[in-house]
This record gives sequence, structure tokens and C-alpha cells, in this order.
Amino acid sequence: MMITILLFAHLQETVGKDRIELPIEQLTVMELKTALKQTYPLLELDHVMTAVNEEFARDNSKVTAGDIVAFIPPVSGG
Amino acid sequence: MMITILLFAHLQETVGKDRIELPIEQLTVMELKTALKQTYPLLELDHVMTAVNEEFARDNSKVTAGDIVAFIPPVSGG
Amino acid sequence: MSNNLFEIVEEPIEINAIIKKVERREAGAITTFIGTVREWTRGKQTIYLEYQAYIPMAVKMLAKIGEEIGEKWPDTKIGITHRIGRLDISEIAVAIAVSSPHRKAAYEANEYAIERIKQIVPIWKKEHWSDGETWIGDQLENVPYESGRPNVKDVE
Amino acid sequence: MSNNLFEIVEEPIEINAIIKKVERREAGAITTFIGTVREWTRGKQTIYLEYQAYIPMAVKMLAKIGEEIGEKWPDTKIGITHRIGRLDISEIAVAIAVSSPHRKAAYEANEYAIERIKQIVPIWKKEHWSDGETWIGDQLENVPYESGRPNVKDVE
Repeated sequence: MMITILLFAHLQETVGKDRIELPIEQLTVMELKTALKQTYPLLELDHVMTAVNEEFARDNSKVTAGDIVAFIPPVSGG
Repeated sequence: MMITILLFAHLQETVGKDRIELPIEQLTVMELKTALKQTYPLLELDHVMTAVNEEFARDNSKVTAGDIVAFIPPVSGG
Repeated sequence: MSNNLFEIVEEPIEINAIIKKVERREAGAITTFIGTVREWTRGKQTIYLEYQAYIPMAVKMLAKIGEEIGEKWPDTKIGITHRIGRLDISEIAVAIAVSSPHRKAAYEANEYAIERIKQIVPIWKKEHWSDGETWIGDQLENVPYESGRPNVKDVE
Repeated sequence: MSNNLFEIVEEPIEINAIIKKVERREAGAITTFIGTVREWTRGKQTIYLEYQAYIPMAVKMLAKIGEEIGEKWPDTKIGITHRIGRLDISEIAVAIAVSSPHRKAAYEANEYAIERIKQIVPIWKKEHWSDGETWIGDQLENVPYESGRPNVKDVE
């Protein structure tokens, strides 16, 4: 099982793709951000919100294999 | 030359017509109201606004032959 | 519907036509207000409404409201159409559209317009209830006039 | 357009369709907000916009705004549609319609909805200016992110 990470807006352009799959069993949002920053130039991750399975989550929220994590930069709809 | 008086809403129904023409040269709005109350059952005239030539007017405004006077009960548009 | 920004009409109101009148490339926000005929008011059932207007003065007063708004919210553009005659439940009695570069002014100017319409525009509403009829005496709908002689038809 | 009250769409938005969704015989007031693509923002010219959304979550957040409004203004009914993809100047990006028995709630709930959309709904706007492109970083339009690698196309 994988954790799926969805990227949008400038994050997507920075990484060059719209999703990343990681073979991890469980970790926190904060640990996930740290892991991603080691692989990708995603310093902004410190400043974006996170959604787990389409609900906003905190840095200490747990992420488990099978979950979909989305990083939500400041929104600009409307 | 006549003064034309326009009636609307319940005033129109009370009098049974939508306009009255009076052969008067000049008078004030207040004098006109008093004159009308002698002929018609229009006691409410004390409580309605008056427009002379499509502009709101005061009780002491002058009305001259050729003018169009409208009595404006509290409005209920919208 | 014509291109006049301020109108009294007897036909059904097309909301898109009013919006079109105020659209501008520099405007990012358009608010509309649509006043429809409500079936129930404080437990009383309306069957239909009749609106009457002193038409030329009503148009003039709508334009005056437009001027007031132009002074208070200089970047806005507003269009107002009010319908008269017989209106059934859910039909549109009044439509107001305001465009503006930013949304705050579009909301404020729009709400100001409907408040002013209820104060200064010579239009009157006759409620035909399930149990009688009444000319509505003010915009708060709490000063009904007693019904005059029925069957005297509006001429305006 | 479907009958869902909260939608993310790729086609042009029909304002009448949104209004229809909230019409009710007991509602006398309907307010709408239409957000269009503005050509000029603080002296900068927009050529076109691109909106991207995290679609399932965006729909969920729009529905959440609807629930919040149902609690604050119990008599209202609201519909919100946001468009994504490429939008040209004057095209409709978002439309909000609120019906209510009385107008005050219809204005307030409508304005609340657009404020909340700009806070919690995962939708992002990329401005294509006459002199470059920028993902807009927040709803105040004053925190632009630096443009990423160009030509990496949005997939969502």
C-alpha cells in the first residue's frame, strides 16, 4: 500500500508532476513534509495547509498507507 | 389652463378615478389638499407625500396652472 | 428589454439582460438582487400581486438612486428594472444588478438600491390574499390601507 | 448543469440555472454574486486566467459553506458553482445564488459565502498577465508565488 500525495498550483509546477506515491506504512504530516523536502525543492511545504482524505489536517495528524494527502497552498478561488 | 392631479393606489380607488383636473391659476400644495378634501373622501391626503411635475414637493410649494400634481402614498415597490 | 439602465416594464424581467447592461471588462464582481412574489407573509397566503407605478417619476427616481450610488461608490455601474401589472407567485418584481471592480462595493451599492427603492420610488403593491385584497402602505408591510372600492381599475 | 447545489464545472456558467436551483415559493429575495475575470488589477493587464481545483475536496468545502450558512441563516437556500480551466476576460469564474424569505439574510449569506470560498475551498488561480504568469497565492492577491517551471501543464 502506498500513501498518495497530490500537488497543485505552483507546487505541482515545482515538482513537475501532480502526484507522488510513497511506499510508507504510517507517519505524521510533519514527517511526510520533512521526507518530501529531502527529495524535492519544496521549501514552501512549511507554509501550506495539508488535507488528508479531503479534510484539513494538522502537522501531527497521522497518515496511513491508503490515505490521500493533498498539500493546499493558500487558495485563490472566487 | 388646468392643474392636473394624479391619484394612485388606494387614493385612486377611493375617488374612483385616476386623475382630476381643476381650473385653478395658482395655490399651494396645502391649499390644494384642503380643496380636494372638501369634494372627495380623501382624509389620508394629510399623510401622503406630494410630487409636482415629478419631483417631491412640500406643503407650502406653489402649484400653477399647467402643473401636474401627484399624491404619493407610502410606496411599496421592490 | 431596452438598454436603459432604469426601467419600469410590464413584461417578465430577464435577469441576464439586466446583468448584460452592467458588465464591464474592468469589473470583477456583479451582484444582483431579485425580488420575487412570495406566497406566504406572516402566515397569510398571497394569490397574486398587482403593482402600479407613477411611471415617469418612478424612472426618474430610479435614475436618482443611480446618481446617489455613483457618488457613494464611484466605480460601480448599476441597472434597475421594476415590473408592474399583475404578477404571480415566484415572478420577478424587481431586479438590480451592480458591477464593480471589487465585490464589497457591489454588495453595498446593491443593498442601498433596494432600500432606497422602498423609500422614494412611486410604486405601489396591492396584495391579493386568499381572503381579500390590500394596498400595501409601506415597505415594512405593516401599514396596510383599507381596501377602497373594488373593481375600480388602475389606469396608469 | 446538474441539480447539485455545489459544483465545480469546466463549461461556461449559466447564471439562470443557478438561480433556478434556489427558487422557492416562500422566498421573496434572491441575491446572486457573479465573479468575472477582470482585465485590470492594480494597473496590470490580465490576458486570461487558469483555475485549478482539487475537485472532490472543493465540492466538499462548498457543501460545508452551505452547512455553515444553513446554521447562521436557517431560512436561506444557497447554490454555488465554480468554474475551472481557462477563462477569458469577463467570463464567469464563480456564481453564488441565495434565496430567502427576506432580503437581509440573502445579502449577508451571499457575502459570507464568497468570503469563505476565498478561505477554505481548494481552488487556485493562475494569472496570465501581459508580461508573464503567476499563481496567485492568496485571496488578497498580494502574495504571488514565483512562477514555477513553465510548460508543466496542470493535470487535475
